[in-house]
Amino acid sequence: MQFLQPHSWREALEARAAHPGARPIFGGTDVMVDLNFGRKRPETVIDLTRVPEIREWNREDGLLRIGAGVTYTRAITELGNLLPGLAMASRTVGSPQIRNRGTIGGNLGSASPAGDALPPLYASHAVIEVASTRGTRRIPVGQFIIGPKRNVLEPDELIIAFIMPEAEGPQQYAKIGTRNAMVIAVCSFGLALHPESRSVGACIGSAGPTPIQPRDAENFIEDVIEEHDLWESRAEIPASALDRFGVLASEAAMPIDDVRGSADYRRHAVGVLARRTLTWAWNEHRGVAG
Amino acid sequence: MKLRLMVNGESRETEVREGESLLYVLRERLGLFGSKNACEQGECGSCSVYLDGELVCACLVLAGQAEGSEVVTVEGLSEGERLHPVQEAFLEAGAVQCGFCTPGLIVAAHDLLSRNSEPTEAEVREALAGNLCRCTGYEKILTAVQMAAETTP
Amino acid sequence: MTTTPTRTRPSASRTRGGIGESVGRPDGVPKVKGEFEYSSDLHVEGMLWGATLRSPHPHANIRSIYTSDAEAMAGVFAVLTHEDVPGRKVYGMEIPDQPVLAWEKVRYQGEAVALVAADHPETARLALGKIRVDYEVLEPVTDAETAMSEDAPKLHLSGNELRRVDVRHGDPEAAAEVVVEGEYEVGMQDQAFLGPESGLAIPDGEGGVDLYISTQWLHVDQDQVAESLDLPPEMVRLTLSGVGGAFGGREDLSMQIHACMLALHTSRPVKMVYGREESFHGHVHRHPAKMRYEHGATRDGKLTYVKANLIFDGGAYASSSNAVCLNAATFACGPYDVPNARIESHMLYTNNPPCGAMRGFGAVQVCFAHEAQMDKLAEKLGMDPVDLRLKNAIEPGMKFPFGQEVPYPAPVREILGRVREIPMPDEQEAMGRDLRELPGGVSNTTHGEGVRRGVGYAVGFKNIGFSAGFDDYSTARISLSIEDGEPVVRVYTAAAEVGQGLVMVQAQIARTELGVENVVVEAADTRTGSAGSTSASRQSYVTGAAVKEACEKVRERIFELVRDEFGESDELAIEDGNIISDGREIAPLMEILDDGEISEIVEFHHRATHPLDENGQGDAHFQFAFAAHRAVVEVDVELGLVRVVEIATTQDVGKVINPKALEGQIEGGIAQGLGLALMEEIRIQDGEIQNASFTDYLIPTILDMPPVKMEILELADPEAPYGLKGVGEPPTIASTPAIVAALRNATAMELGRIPVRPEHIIGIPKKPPDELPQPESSRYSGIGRLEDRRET
Amino acid sequence: MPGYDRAELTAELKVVASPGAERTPREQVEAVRRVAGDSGLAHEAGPETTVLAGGRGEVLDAVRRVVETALDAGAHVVEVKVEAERDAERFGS
Repeated sequence: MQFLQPHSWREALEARAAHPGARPIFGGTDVMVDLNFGRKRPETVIDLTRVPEIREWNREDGLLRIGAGVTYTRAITELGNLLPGLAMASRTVGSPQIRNRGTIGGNLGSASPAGDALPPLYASHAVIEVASTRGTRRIPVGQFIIGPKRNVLEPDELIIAFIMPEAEGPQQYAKIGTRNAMVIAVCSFGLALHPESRSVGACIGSAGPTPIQPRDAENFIEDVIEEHDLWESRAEIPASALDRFGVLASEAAMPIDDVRGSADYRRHAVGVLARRTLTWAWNEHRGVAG
Repeated sequence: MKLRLMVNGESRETEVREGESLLYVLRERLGLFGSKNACEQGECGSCSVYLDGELVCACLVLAGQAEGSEVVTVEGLSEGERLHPVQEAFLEAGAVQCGFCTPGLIVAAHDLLSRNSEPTEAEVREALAGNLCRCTGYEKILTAVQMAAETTP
Repeated sequence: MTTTPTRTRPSASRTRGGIGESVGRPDGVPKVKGEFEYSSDLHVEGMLWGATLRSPHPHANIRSIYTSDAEAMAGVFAVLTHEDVPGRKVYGMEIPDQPVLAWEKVRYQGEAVALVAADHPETARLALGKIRVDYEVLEPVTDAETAMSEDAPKLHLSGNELRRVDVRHGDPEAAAEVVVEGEYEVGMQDQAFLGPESGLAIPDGEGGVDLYISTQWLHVDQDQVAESLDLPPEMVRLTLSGVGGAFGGREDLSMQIHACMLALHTSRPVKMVYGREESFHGHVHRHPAKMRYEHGATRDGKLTYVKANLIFDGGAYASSSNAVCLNAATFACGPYDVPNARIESHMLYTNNPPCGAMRGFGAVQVCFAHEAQMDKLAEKLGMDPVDLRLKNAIEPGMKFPFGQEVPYPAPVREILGRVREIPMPDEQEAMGRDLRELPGGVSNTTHGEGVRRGVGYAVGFKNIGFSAGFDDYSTARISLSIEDGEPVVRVYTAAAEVGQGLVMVQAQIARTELGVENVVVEAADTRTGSAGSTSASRQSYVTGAAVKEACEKVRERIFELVRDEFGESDELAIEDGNIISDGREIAPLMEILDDGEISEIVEFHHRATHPLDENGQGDAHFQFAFAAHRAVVEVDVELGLVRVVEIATTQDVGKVINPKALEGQIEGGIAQGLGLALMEEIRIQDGEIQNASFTDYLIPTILDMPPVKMEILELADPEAPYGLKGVGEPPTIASTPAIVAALRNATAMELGRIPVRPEHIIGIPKKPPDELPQPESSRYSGIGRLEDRRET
Repeated sequence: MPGYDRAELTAELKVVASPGAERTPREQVEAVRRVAGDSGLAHEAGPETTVLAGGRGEVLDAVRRVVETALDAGAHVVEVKVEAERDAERFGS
């Protein structure tokens, strides 16, 4: 196995071009598990921890551009106010040790449907910027991940950053685990209110081959809010609408039975999480506790 | 490949295979057996060390990634016979039984107290949630961390 | 403010560090400094690394094994199969039925087929991939009921029923006014000790071998290893290396014979260390159980009869299944006065992973069932569940259903009454709490919605030590000598310290008996006689008694010397290294001993126990320990997520030897009971383990474990040293049913299976998966699958 | 072979199948295995070896039946090793 350690983004792209399919590694929280267990032993590994560019994040024409090398811990400590949904999701990842090393770029690279950082990116319509020696391109997150552990990255491309709007309204993330810490999501739900664009972003995690945006549920609740002019009045969303939102969300899920949970349970839980996260986010929008 | 790094204040150099983890290097090449190999998956925390000041699982760090880095393991927290207050407290509180989780827990508790000198019980629990223990049921570990918080200046 | 060890009770002698004090661990400093050497840390120049090739199939015939490619690999020093087993090709705790290396047939996924020794673990792993085994895959027998049927394939020559124990007592057809029935199921729990199976075998150059190993019983290992190496026991010397927890999972052999075979074959030291995935395949687990119960009682709540049919899945090999089968039968009714009983306990062979000893040993499974039945009966009678238990609590002088008279002390009534008196945790408003104090924790699944509180009780008991005629004696050698002017006591036993604190107890007993503070507990090895197994909560009792008696013998010899020299006649004692006669110091030990050494060996045998007859009657056990628990839980009834708020417990320990160590045993045992109640299960499909990793085999974290309130009773057992009782297992027995009872109280759901999963709490029916997920397309949890290993 | 409920007597029988007999070596071993299995005490202990574990009387009876079967099946040699458990006499017999 060959180990490459580029010290700049340019060097990294050249390494990736020279060794198509070489496996990038930053936090190692996925790559190393395969290595230690003797499974996928890649020919070449490109260590990105010495590449400064992907560790930064900044504002770029009104949006946040966050390097693929930003760890979960930094997402909590540095982006807590700007991206509350992503910070909540990051807090549910593994343990302090994992969060200090694991990155959101790594989550995108592994493209696991159970990736905790993914639903908040979907709920805020994040765009993934990938680069190669041939150039860079941007792909909406919904089109970036195409199957369990599969994304559209070309063999010579690397993920450099993801771009998403700063939170303009309340955001939530909730995740089911059969233990109160260090669990892989049985299913999860990310939600973001976008009052300025008068839209609601939502995403189901770990209940389908990829994270799933429940379009019908989003559209339904956006219509309800519009009809009752609730963005301005900030009045309560009727309980029946909240329930309906939950039902539509669970209908959008495509769960399987596996060792972590049954399909029926995942469908049921997605509905409950959808209803509750919407309730909490809307209460926050209304300035009401709880 | 050659690996050069600082471990517990000493600069070390050793030959490693590319596929080895930092944990393997510490244990089998540098003779520092304090960090443990209970799961080699980042799920148990028994291999917790400092890497450039950050608490990490050594089993999930590829050896090459530690090139030129500064590593502190549990063996680096005491000076000769003088134990660190966290180590003292673990003994005093009866927080050690088989002791296989102890090194990882001591490094994690050391990290917590360096960032938050008076943690609430809930904060201690969340900070140590990545360190599994199968013998103690954690009660004495919580007592030990509270005691260490009170004695650390 | 560091708390000094408070002396809870005036110790027998003024010597500090005796019985009753929270003495610290002698191995504590190296453990907190990370310098304590565990068996996975062993290292010696020129050692090779051993690795084991394991069968991916739960049931298959082996047509042939091709090792030439592996042997040809650079860095590989040996590739061994069954042909290389020098002596007996099978081993086992009770019955020699498990192949050292499979020859004709594999009976469980993970069974050892071949061994490799290489100069680097990576080389060894790659060499395993180069061994080709021609398997004829067979249909596995995947559960105990199937194994019982006539047409099931015979997994062993004498059939699939390994053992059946019946207990018939009184007239089980006696009529009852009120009857409750129930079906209960216990999933396969794992010991999940953190230290991986590991050890180092060093050939002595004369055909013998020294093995440094993590185990619970050096001598049972030595016997089986010597048998399979075809060597006399004296040429196979075992020394205990640092043990990273055990809980029953290290009583059977794992890599002992394998490492010695590789070492003798290569004439090089060989180290073997299992990874976590291999560990799940490499040791026995707790027996899964399916149980059908029927309780009959009078309208005012007096038990009339208990009928129980217990079916245990023993897995591919016997291990200690026979004893688990018997234990379950004797404890099936619980600590209650049951006038009539018919218990059937069946132990079956299947193609699932072998099961054997785990903390609680058969009592855990039946306690879950009988305590659930008592709650069901209480509900039907409209009685308070604790009152129903108090009304039927067994007492000294009564007879257990297996005919043995209940010895004093048996404080079932006291511990139940007292656990109810322990103050309840105050109720917290659910809404607006810190996430970490809600079900689901920081995963943010509820802000108080759906949260309901539940309270549940349970009481359990078990035997301490081995039973049914097996003489698990213990041997101790005590030597008192003067070393550079100081009296020093050295304690030699082969008893395995696995973290439970036996090294402290042995030192405390020696200080109390010999009045010398400087006590050294030497490393356990097979040069001293057997100390029996570190299991069944027995070591403080049996090895403790051996140490006590050996110290008493040494003391007597000192007093003889004193009488010869000083002619003292009245009562003598030793305190702080001085001979005392009713308060007057006569002489320091140094004078009496000058440079001599006094050494005594004692082999302590507890009271004899007897096998059960065909009606399951007999004095099978020599001590019983009891514990009661109360669990307070909060359940999010919409999502089925649980937070255990508090566990209160009362336990009879006979005599507290080391207060802090006792608390550690109780809190640690409760954590394992909580794990079995809420999250721990090895999930098996068609004989294959689906979750052989800590990613999907979940044990409680610090965020899952509640605060524990405990009240200790010290009713001395007249036959035991200092009146003490075993304490290790009782906390794991009734803590599980207490938690499930609290879940039922909060949700009114049946919950007849553990571990309870969120689906069960919210009532999603358990139905088989509609279609089996295909490996690549939609299976997301790739970790923990053996097949993946073969891709490389 | 110490353990929990240790068998009072363990007998290891190895059939040295003779090639010239009517029945093939395989059949000789199978015949022995079948009759050993019927005793309820048997486990395979090697390609040609069977172990019988249990009480003194029942094991010795089974050994006799197994040896007879082996000879009838054409084998000339059956290696038999009988081992009494060290503490057997303490078994309340």
